[in-house]
Amino acid sequence: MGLNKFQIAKRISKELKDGDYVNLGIGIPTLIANYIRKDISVILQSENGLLGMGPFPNKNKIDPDMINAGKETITTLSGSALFSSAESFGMIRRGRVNLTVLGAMEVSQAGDIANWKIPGKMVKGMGGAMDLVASAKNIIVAMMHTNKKGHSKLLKKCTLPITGLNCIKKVVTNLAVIDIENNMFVLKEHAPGVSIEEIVEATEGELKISESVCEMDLS
Amino acid sequence: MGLNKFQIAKRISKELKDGDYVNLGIGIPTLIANYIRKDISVILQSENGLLGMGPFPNKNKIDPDMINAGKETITTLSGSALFSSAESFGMIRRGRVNLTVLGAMEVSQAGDIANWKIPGKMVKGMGGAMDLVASAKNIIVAMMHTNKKGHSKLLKKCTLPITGLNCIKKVVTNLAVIDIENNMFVLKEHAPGVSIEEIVEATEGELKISESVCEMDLS
Amino acid sequence: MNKLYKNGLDAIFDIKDHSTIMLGGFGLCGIPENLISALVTKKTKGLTCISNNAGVDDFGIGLLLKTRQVKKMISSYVGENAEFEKQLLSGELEVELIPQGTLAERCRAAGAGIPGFYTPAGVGTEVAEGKEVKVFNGKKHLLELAFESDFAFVKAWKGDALGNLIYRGTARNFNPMMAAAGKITIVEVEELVPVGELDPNIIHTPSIYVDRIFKGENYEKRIEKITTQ
Amino acid sequence: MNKLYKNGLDAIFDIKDHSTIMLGGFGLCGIPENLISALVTKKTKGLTCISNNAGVDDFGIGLLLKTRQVKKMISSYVGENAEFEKQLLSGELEVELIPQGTLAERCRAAGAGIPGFYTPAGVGTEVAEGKEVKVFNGKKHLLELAFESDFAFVKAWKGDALGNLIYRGTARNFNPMMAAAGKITIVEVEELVPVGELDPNIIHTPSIYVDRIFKGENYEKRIEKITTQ
Repeated sequence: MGLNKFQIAKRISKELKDGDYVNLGIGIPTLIANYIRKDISVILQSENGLLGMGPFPNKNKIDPDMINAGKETITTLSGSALFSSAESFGMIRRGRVNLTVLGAMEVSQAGDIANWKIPGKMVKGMGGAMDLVASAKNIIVAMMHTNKKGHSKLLKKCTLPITGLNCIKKVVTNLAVIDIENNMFVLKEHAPGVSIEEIVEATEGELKISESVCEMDLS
Repeated sequence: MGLNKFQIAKRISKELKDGDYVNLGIGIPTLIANYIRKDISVILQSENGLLGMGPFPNKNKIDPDMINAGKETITTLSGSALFSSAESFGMIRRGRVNLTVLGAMEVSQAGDIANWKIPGKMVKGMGGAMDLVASAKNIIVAMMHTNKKGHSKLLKKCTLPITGLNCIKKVVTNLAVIDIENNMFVLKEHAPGVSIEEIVEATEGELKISESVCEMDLS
Repeated sequence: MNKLYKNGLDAIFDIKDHSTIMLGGFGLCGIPENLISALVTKKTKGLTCISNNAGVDDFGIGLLLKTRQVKKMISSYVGENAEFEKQLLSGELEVELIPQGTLAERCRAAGAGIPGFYTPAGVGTEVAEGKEVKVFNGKKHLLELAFESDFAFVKAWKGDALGNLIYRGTARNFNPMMAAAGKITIVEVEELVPVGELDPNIIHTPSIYVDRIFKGENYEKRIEKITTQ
Repeated sequence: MNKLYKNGLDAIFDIKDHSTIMLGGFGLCGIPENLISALVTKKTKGLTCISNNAGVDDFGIGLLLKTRQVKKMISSYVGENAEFEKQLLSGELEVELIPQGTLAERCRAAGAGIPGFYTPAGVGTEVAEGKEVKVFNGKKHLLELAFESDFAFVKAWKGDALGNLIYRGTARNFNPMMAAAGKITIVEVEELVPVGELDPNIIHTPSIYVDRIFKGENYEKRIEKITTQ
């Protein structure tokens, strides 16, 4: 129902502004790179130590010393810079990364996010997620509105161990674009073919319908 | 009486060991570079951001981008490295600089040092001295035994505002080599032609005479 | 003074069981392959390893897990390793998970003589448990401490006999901070160049931090996820 | 997005009286000559300057002292400046003296989003007055805070229009940390090179920290103490 992951990525790509330095998490966020408008310049940060990340390499250009934070081989663009992990998280904590897009397991109406641990399952670790959510000024969560069991991932309170408190401002799901304001979800846009009632139904947390609610522009 | 500043520098040069990274302060300490034994390799650190400092340049090799911590033009040796002030004081605090030689206005028998401020006079600042004395594992003070008024600079307690506490292990003056052990000055060597009585006389702090006290080797 | 060693085994001659070792690398990128092999050969046991990741089953730190030489991993992300998971679930292996930026900064702090610092990462999460919280500019921060380690194992691209180092690409990652942080820092390089060949202005790790250096052999530089267009 | 400005005056168009500015440089080495001149021309007043030194009477920050544009200096060493001394003694100028390593680290902390850290420098001295003391490994340390500043004025050797920078020699000094720390970071370079010309592996300051950049003119690069063999 609603958008597929590529369409979610496409919708989020519209949030990028000329000159933005952007960190894209693993999964749906990574796909956003494919939809960046050609008329703006956006520089991608990879937290393992690179600014100016380019596309995946051609087969004959694979370099084991050049990977992204998802451990995939990548290339660099003209004007890129390489640096240490300390410098990388320095610029993240400093707030110099303008936009961070992350996946999540749960988001609460207070802007809390849980995306690193499921009790009872093998815990792989938080990687850089806790640093990113603690410091980024502008964080968008990209995720499906409900989990595999059909339960809402937009909650009054997170039930899973949290990654960060009061840090999420916007959530883009397969159903909707939702802002978080004053401890409440605010429905800003609905996916084409998805009714507001369906979104209300799929949202466990308090959802206010914005007066200006409209259909997502996926052009 | 006793040694001149060049001889003090020469005596201290004998404390340098092969492979040492050494920071030499302004004044007498700087002169030590001229007396380093040819059969050992010593790397000089300049806290404004250089390891592997060489001699002053020839007139035609002056480079305004290449100065030492005393703001004098200098050269670099083969194998040198340049870095920021943060990195420079990082390696100092980390204790990676093996030996630091500083001038002082006063040293106490507890190993306290005062070398940055005289009340009532224009205060120029501590520069890097407080960082150096707080972190260096091995600090030698190079100074005259008495001040211009003839008062001892080796005191029970410092009278001037201090630069650091319990940090000095050895003092080399125009009269003597004195170690600081268990809150006491210990006379290890006397300058040629200087009697132990003269040193006792010129030392206000408690001075123990080492059983192995001998004449300085200035060869 | 000689910092030059023949190979990994030569360079870790004095390592003891139950040592704490920092190992550079992100995933399998920029890991000290030769030093890890040397540890396997030497059979050093009970190790505490500080490294962003724990390798894969048959490469990187995974090799040390297989031989049960690791007692504890301190990492930010430890997926992609079945052996790891098995030992963790059986209680053989201890794991301490740390946010990646905090991990990097705790290494950097150790190398810069800063015993503790404040960071916002982890506030309000499990990571904050037992840690001092202080408010700066109205925002909560956690006190985090510099790591203590007996050895740092570092992989660089080029280095000279004095220990000046240059890293390459994203293989830099944790290596420079660990090089500065190690009580004894041991470096393997792909290329050992004559002293004076590296431009002093572009050296990433100045020689002062390096205790031992050797030219590594047979670099596999395995890629975890080959991804092409 | 354009970061490129015509000159110093153009780049400081929005600076206001009573701003706090970080200025790179050690002595007269690596100072932002063009930006200092621009401030003199603009007559911006009541400035708080964070810089390791205060220049000499007729160069560097000394130029701003002469025109009485500086309210407060935060430095580690302020000798070699008669005008400075005069204003200090008359009470016109405030001075805060900070150990050089602490000054460097407070800039670095600001640029790395670390609001506070502990250092042993200054324990038991006047510098410790009013500061929190904490013991780590049996040794006392002071809590020091990241600097807040409105602008950072940085001088680099080469830079591109995105803001990637390389410094030269000991002119690097405080510039990289200040570049990262500035709320608005303005950079003057000796050489503006095309984007892509700088090797990504040897960039000292990545573009992300830089808000404005311009090619400086008429560098004097005065030497404070010409010393030859």
